Amino acid sequence: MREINYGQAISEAMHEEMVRDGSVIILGEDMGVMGSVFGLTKGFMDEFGAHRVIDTPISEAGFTGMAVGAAMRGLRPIVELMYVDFAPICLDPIVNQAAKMRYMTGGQVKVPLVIRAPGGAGRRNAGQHSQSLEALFTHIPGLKVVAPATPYDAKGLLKSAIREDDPVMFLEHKILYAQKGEVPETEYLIPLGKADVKRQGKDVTIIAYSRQVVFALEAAKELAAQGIEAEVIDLRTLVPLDWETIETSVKKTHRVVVVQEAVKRGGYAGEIATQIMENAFDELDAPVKRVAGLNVVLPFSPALEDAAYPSAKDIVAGVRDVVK
Amino acid sequence: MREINYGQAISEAMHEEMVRDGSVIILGEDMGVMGSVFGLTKGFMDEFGAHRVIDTPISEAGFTGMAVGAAMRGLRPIVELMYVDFAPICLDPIVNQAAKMRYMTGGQVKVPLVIRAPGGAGRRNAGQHSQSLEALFTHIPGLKVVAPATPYDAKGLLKSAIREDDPVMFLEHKILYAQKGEVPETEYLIPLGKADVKRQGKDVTIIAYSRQVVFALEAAKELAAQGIEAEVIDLRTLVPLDWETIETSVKKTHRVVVVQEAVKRGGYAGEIATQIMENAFDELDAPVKRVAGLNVVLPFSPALEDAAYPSAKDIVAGVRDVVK
Amino acid sequence: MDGQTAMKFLREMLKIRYFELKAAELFMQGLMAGNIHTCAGQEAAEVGACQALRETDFITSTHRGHGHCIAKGGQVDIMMAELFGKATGYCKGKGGSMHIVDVGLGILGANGIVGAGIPIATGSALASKIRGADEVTLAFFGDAASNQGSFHEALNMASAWKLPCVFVCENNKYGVSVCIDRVCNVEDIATRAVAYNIPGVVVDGNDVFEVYEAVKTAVERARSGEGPSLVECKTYRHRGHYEGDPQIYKTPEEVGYWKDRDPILRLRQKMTDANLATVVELDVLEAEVKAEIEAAVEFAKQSPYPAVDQVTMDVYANDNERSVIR
Amino acid sequence: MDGQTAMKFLREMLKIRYFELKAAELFMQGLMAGNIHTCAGQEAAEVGACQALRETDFITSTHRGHGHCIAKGGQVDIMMAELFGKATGYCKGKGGSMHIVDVGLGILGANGIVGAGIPIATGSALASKIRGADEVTLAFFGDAASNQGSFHEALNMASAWKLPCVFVCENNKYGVSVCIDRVCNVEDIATRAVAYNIPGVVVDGNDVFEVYEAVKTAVERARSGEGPSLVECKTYRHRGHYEGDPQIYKTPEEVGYWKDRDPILRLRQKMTDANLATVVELDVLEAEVKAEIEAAVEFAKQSPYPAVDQVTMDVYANDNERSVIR
Ligand SMILES: Cc1ncc(C[n+]2csc(CCOP(=O)(O)OP(=O)(O)O)c2C)c(N)n1
Ligand SMILES: Cc1ncc(C[n+]2csc(CCOP(=O)(O)OP(=O)(O)O)c2C)c(N)n1
Ligand SMILES: [Mg+2]
Ligand SMILES: [Mg+2]
Repeated sequence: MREINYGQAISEAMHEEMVRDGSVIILGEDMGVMGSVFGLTKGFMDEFGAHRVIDTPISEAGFTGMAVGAAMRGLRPIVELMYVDFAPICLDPIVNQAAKMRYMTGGQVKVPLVIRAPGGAGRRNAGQHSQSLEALFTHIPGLKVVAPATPYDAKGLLKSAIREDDPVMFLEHKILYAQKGEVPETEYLIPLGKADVKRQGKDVTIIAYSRQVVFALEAAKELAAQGIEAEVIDLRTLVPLDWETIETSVKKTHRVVVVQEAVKRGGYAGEIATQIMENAFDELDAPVKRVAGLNVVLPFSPALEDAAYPSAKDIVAGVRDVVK
Repeated sequence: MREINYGQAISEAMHEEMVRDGSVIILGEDMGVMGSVFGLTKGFMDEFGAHRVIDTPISEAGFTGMAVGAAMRGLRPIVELMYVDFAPICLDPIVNQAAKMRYMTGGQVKVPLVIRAPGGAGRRNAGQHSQSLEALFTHIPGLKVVAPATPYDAKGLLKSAIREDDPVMFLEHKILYAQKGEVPETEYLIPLGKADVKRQGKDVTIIAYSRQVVFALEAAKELAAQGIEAEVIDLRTLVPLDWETIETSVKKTHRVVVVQEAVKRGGYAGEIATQIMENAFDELDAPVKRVAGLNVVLPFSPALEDAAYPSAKDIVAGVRDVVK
Repeated sequence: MDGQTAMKFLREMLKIRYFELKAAELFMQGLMAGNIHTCAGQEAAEVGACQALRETDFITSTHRGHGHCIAKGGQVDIMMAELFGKATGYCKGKGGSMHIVDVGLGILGANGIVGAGIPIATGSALASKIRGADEVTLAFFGDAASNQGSFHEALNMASAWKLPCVFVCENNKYGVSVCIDRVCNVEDIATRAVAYNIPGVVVDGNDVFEVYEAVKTAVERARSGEGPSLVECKTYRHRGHYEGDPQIYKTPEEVGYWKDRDPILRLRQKMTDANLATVVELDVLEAEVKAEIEAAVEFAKQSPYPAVDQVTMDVYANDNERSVIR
Repeated sequence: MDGQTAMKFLREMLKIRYFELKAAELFMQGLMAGNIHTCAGQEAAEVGACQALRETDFITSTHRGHGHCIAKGGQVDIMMAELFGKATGYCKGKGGSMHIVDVGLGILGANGIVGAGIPIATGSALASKIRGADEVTLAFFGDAASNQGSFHEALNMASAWKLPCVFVCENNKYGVSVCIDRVCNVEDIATRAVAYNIPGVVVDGNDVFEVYEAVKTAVERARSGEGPSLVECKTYRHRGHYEGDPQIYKTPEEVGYWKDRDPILRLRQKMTDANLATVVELDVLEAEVKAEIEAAVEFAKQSPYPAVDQVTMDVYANDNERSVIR
């Protein structure tokens, strides 16, 4: 099968959905003339027109709020936040408007809105451009949260997200944009809320999402060499969580490591770990272990940044802690 | 000892610190002429002047950002967000500026800033005025987070928070403002990061904060009548967490219920439950159980709101689940 | 001004006034929970503006939204039921006073977040423009909301892209207790239109016809593709910011000044002066409106509360049952 | 214009230019990580503005902040070390290009969030006013930043409270790739001053003296308690938004137009025309500055990286060790 990178997969997903459905529009900084700073919408403005591929001013709160209004009127806006670190600027339209509109209006209104936002460390972009902020969204009822790890998943999930009638936070990872993977030329969708077992194993379950799936698979290889067969679950969607897939694996391995790049304290890994404890305590042969970012601001210096978030060797160490 | 209510305790704390230290100022909507919508700064403007008790325009992002600048220059601003639900409007100055400034500048800068914000349901204020949003802050390195339950704690902790050289989110509960409790007339401080065992017990540990402490104590009474002696830990400070107090109690009771009013998914209770599992797994005779708000938007109707977040009877039920 | 139009305007204004007075009364009796922000005194701005719209046009509203909803066609019984938290309300009791929506009527929502409706309105206008539809969207907001960043960002984009929207500021002088003069150094909010190179006009917000004419001009401009305008209506709220507000920030002179300019009394006076209606006819009208409000209250009182299992419904449009658990 | 002043201004401008060209070169060689936003072409605005300040005054800066920091007295060696992520840098390597701060010099920080520095500057001005100190705070920001809500909110408060600050917009026509004309319907950002009832002036941002005079007037006004001003400097960035930017949004004509108005060449020309300096003297100056930059690079290269245990330091001022764990 042909290979394309994660960025291209996202680009294709947007392109196909824009062709398919005239109500899909794109709003964001540098999405038009420049084709986005990561090059994901190159040529879109020429093809679809400046009314559907909109170069916004630097007014994140304003254009995210506008996207909510446009979605309430039946458009399907895709908003790009150039970095997820800017979500704190426009959290009101996300948290208090998009997420709550349906419930507060007694179900009258749909808000079919996708907010794409790349996050993640590893590019020496320092504290304000390197965060993994999924925990700001997973806590908010009304939002769905997606965080794919591979080109294949990114494409299929983004297409579903665009068709979804709920607001979806679609969290990408900057480092993954250049990662290649097999993506069929024919159309496919991946439903929200379905995890993917990326590697089968019997000794321990590693639950990860986004870039950490890459590290988890690396770690699993290393562990296999050490005689430990790790099962790697790629959550893909954080909300709603695919509990069935987790439970099945826990019942098989009885040992779990949950991995996230984000800062450990208050991160989503804690939620997953707790759900496992609450619902499968008797299956556990060891405490669920988190491997996560340090509780620090992301530092700029290459000498420090790599120490601030997990990589494969941290996952290996984490697994060795629960498999003794 | 004299009794005053939680609102008065907060008011006294601010007053005493403003008298003591000329660098303490108050910024927020209706803080001056009106003395705040909850009446906490009545008379302050006359006493301290309009330059220290500032009625701001409705520009939360702007005045919170200003407070960061003023704090970098050595003032000690106390910002009030009229409802914590407005934090999403001004999350950038909190998360990307105040919290990160010290680290990003290699420790050059201090940001002694207190952001007071009442949250919580129970007043039929509907989805945009009833949230408990501590999870937006506990996940952000650089912020300290305080959530007192009693007038005594509120006063002593707020005074400490104002003297703290780090940004502190001081989360109050609207329903607690009218709750009375003993508060000495003489000055005292309560250090950040120290939990308080509000009730001793041997059968189960209930960990709570803010208004849920009140419910936890009610539940403990009811449980005592059923022959179950619950220990109630009031965390008081969420970040940094007082692990020692938790550990001591878990080692005694071996059963834990963590309670929060906030929406369950991605809430801070999951963090606490996970830390207990990670660090005291062998002490647990049952899975740590969460009692928390439903994963819904807060509804307006009295017929629905009370069902959306925990009360004493839910805590009793939660305890009965782990003590069997 | 013809008699029929004047009667129509007056009827709407009275409906708002009596709805608000009734809501305040019921609130004080403890029959309503939460918060109520009434707009008594501001009816001319709300009715004048909405009358300049077509049924197919849209509005966004605010925390002080009852008047906007009524003026755009909202039914007082369903509204009242919502204020009671009943299942028959506009939001099935889930939203209450600050979240009333009726998309069919073009009411895109009251909003509890000051300033949040302005970008939503702008986005609605964007949707109309993208679709090539000739609807106009009108955003209501207060004087204090004009100090929010959302005001600036939305007006800037609406102007840059010539979106079909109209921004109507009801300047009632206060944001809760804070007089706009103390937190804003321009005499007129309308001056801010200069920052976006759009028309900005100030009108007597207690004169329903003046509001109507000014908004009409702005709506026509928007509909013809020339972009947005800012219309500032100088007005006053008779009651507290919320029910129970001691209003220590108001002076008796100020209150008196504005009582004399009550938009409803002024319109009545104008109508009788111009022989467009007799006092008796107007009293009959008032009685009719009052009865309508009483019936609305009755409807609300008789309506059931939502069943408790509704609490987990409608969080998500799709896969709700699982998503509220996982 | 006297010779000494002109020499001083030119030296600062050259320091910025060569710092930027060097940084760009090192970045392209892979010796620096992250992102670099250079301000080559905008030196007149930065130096003119900072020269109008006292040492005890304050500035806030942006993502494109090297010039501001140098103009306010930042040391190029410590800055360069920071760009290298070294322990000897302004932020011990923790901040990098976008977060340089030196409170002692009155540099309250570059900022990676567009628009975020404006309220911070305003808050600094508030601190000065509350203390009765006569310091002025100057906020630098770009044309595109003026579309952020923070711009509006901060200018409104600064004006309402007559705070001692000066808002300097470097209008280089673009926010990344987006031409300001396409997202903003006013010719001059300075027009927006009307919305706050403060002075707004447009100056040739490539003429260091014109900038100096305009900012001087604004600073005096601020210092004397009359409140803020908005000064817009029309300028241009010679290089990409970031190093590596293909700059497809620029036309060759535009680039040529602005190359002809290079602020450094213009100042050199003026100085030699007015016999304030000889070409030889200016060449000597340039050589000196270049050597200073080379020395800075050498310093940066020789400096150690921070020790890895620094990663958990400085998150909190108080109780850090426990707080980064619990
Ligand atoms: C973002 C936000 N900040 C503060 C509030 C609290 N609040 C509700 S209404 C209001 C005053 C609004 O004033 P204005 O915009 O003039 O409208 P008015 O109440 O006068 O109709 C305030 C501060 C809020 N609901 N939302
Ligand atoms: C809030 C925010 N939005 C977007 C960005 C990404 N970004 C960085 S610089 C920039 C353009 C800024 O333009 P302008 O204010 O004109 O300054 P200039 O780059 O021209 O100096 C953008 C969009 C950011 N850093 N912060
Ligand atoms: Mg008002
Ligand atoms: Mg620019």
